[in-house]
Amino acid sequence: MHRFAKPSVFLKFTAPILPWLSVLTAILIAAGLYFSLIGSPVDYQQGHTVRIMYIHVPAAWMGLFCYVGMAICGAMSLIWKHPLADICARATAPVGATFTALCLITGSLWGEPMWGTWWVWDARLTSMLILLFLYLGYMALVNAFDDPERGSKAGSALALVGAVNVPIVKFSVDWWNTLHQPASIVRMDGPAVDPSMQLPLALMILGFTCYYFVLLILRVRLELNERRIRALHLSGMFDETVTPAAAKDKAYEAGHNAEAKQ
Amino acid sequence: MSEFFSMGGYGSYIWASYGLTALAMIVLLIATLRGLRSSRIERDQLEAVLQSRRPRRTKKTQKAS
Amino acid sequence: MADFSGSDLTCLRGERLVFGGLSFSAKSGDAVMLRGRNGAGKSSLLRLMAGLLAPRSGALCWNGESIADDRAAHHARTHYLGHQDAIKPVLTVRDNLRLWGQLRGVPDLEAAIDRALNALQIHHLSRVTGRYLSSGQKRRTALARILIGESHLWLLDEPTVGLDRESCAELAQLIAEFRARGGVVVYSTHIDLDVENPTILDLDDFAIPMVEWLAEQDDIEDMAQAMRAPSSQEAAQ
Amino acid sequence: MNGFLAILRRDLSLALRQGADSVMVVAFFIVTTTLFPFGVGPEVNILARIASGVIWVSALLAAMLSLERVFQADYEDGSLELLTLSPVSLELLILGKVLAHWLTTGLPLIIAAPLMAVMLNMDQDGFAILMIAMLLGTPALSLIGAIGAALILGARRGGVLVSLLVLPLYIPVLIFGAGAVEAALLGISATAQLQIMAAILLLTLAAAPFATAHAVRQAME
Repeated sequence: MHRFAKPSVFLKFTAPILPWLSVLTAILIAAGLYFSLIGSPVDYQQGHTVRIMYIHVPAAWMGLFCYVGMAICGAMSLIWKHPLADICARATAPVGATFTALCLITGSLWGEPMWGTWWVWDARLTSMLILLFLYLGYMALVNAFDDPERGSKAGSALALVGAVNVPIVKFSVDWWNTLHQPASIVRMDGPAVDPSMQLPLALMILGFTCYYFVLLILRVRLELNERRIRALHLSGMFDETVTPAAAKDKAYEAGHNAEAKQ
Repeated sequence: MSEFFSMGGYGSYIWASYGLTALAMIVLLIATLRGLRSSRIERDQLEAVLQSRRPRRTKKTQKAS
Repeated sequence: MADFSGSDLTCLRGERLVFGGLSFSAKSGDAVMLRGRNGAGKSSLLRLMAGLLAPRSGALCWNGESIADDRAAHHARTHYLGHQDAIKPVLTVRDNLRLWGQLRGVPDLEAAIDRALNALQIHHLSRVTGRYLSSGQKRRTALARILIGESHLWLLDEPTVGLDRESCAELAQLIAEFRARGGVVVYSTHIDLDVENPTILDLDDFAIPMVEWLAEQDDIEDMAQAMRAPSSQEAAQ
Repeated sequence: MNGFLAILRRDLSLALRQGADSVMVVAFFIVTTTLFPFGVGPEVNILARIASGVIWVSALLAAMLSLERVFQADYEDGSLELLTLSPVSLELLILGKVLAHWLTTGLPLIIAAPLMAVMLNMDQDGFAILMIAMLLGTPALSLIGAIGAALILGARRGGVLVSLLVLPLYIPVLIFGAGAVEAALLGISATAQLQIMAAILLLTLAAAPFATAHAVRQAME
């Protein structure tokens, strides 16, 4: 019956968490911003541009984290066939895609002043680009069906297949990159992480993760609402011509009591 | 202060990174919240109709248990 | 003596409730005729019975064993005829039928195909490719498929579509023979197919208005919450 | 096993009767490859340098182009329903269908590849490895592609969608396939790349039929 479970069950579990989580997100990101923009030292090699790292690395983390989350949802949907798993995967994809895109953009913005090029076919950036393609494929698939539920299920299967592939893709891209690495371009390893950088980095990663959970709760609620709306529309209760209550009662009784008529 | 914004000459890159990230995160949040609000309004209307149409029979709840 | 039964079946397609609380039972030699308006779930029920769909709740059993437990066995004893004829335009009638026979591992397949073609009086078409068949001939070819290989259950979704009156009589005859051999037939049809003494299953009887269904779900949930709340209080005390 | 052979034979005879499909895939492959000299100029050195990559990318696109066909026709005429309902396990039938797909698209590509390699002035040393790599790579492409082809059953704009789903998953095959040829051209042993390709093939062989069968069953609901 869970398919028709009113959003109130999910609401009941998440409602007490949500405000705390929102506040926590705000605090973490605010503190992260302070330390990353003001409270952290300038890197002796990269100067101020190192500050981009405090966005770039957490965004990369979120891109991967969301994909793993989607894959776990896909597995749960496969094993327990619980629609909430499909909904979670569906709600995660846009967030993950956004962060992956942000990772790529900030990577470019970091690369240009440092190495004089907007894009390097660096193993990490290339992997992230492929991850973005995977996200786009997932979102295109999920929205390509007339029946949203069918889309969600297909998407969960794809997320799982993609997750099996991600390590292989990562491995192959690393291999490809070491083979083709042009010597002139500095690898995008970033500076060795100094302890003074760890704090803002950790704060931002935690902040982004909390932000994701806030958004996940909201988006799942949205999705549940929309399902409920579809179900209510399908219920035919706006059809004025078939309202006689007696007829409905009769059909209902028959449905519950009658065995196959002989 | 202007030194803070110029970030040693790299201000445009740094502020673009932070700005874009902030923009994307806020847009995502607002889009979700707006969708949530409009869907909630629509759902509440529909639920109200459902409640009004709901047959008043105690027998049904017994059966449901 | 085979026994095919379903109990308390509920079918959902997407968010739509098709039918609920449906039970039926059929024994060897029985025919069940599905009736109901469009969208009442005749096709859905047949697909449930075939195992293409899973019921939201309830169980389908063959001789008391759930069909979900041993799908291969259920598929082996079932012939399903859907809306589509599954006929490849570039293959001959015989080649089209051969695949389905081979998948069932039918012994002496060519003779079995000959028998099936003769039974439907399309033996003269056996070398004709699918693209030259009329829709009625295609339907007959599809019907020939269900005669190939041993089976105990026929699930026929609108088998008469595209058939003329004589063919319908032949189909009725085939169904009668199959029942005489101890088979179970479940079929849906819009026209009167001359089947002797079928059990009629009117799906309109099992259509729960969704308004009620949704309200009932709320009740179940409210009650579950009401039951949960005091018990947790007791636990706290 | 009988079921596997039956579906293989049926799909092959369908492909033979419809004929044009295999020819089309090879023609697409040749035309795409021919476009590259127009794009980068006819200079022999440059063409020889990019030949392995060009051949692999074109083969990838050609293989992908025919993917939609694997299940679409059977889905539309109801055959897929009956395959799902047959007593033979669906995974085995899918393997048969994929093998048929590979025999009608992958194999012709492998035969056409040396021809294009000659036209792009690729060094003779790479030919054998190119064909071995394609022999290992193209079945993996068909297997992975089948998952995509099954997922999009019933979707709008299925053809474009399948490319978007499948291409990112093709990247490892592309990297190691082209890498193997490049190694051979440099006179280095390509064993490592070929071994990895064999591993990828085995992995997809083990996993893809199950994923595809799952997707097909979903599409039947």
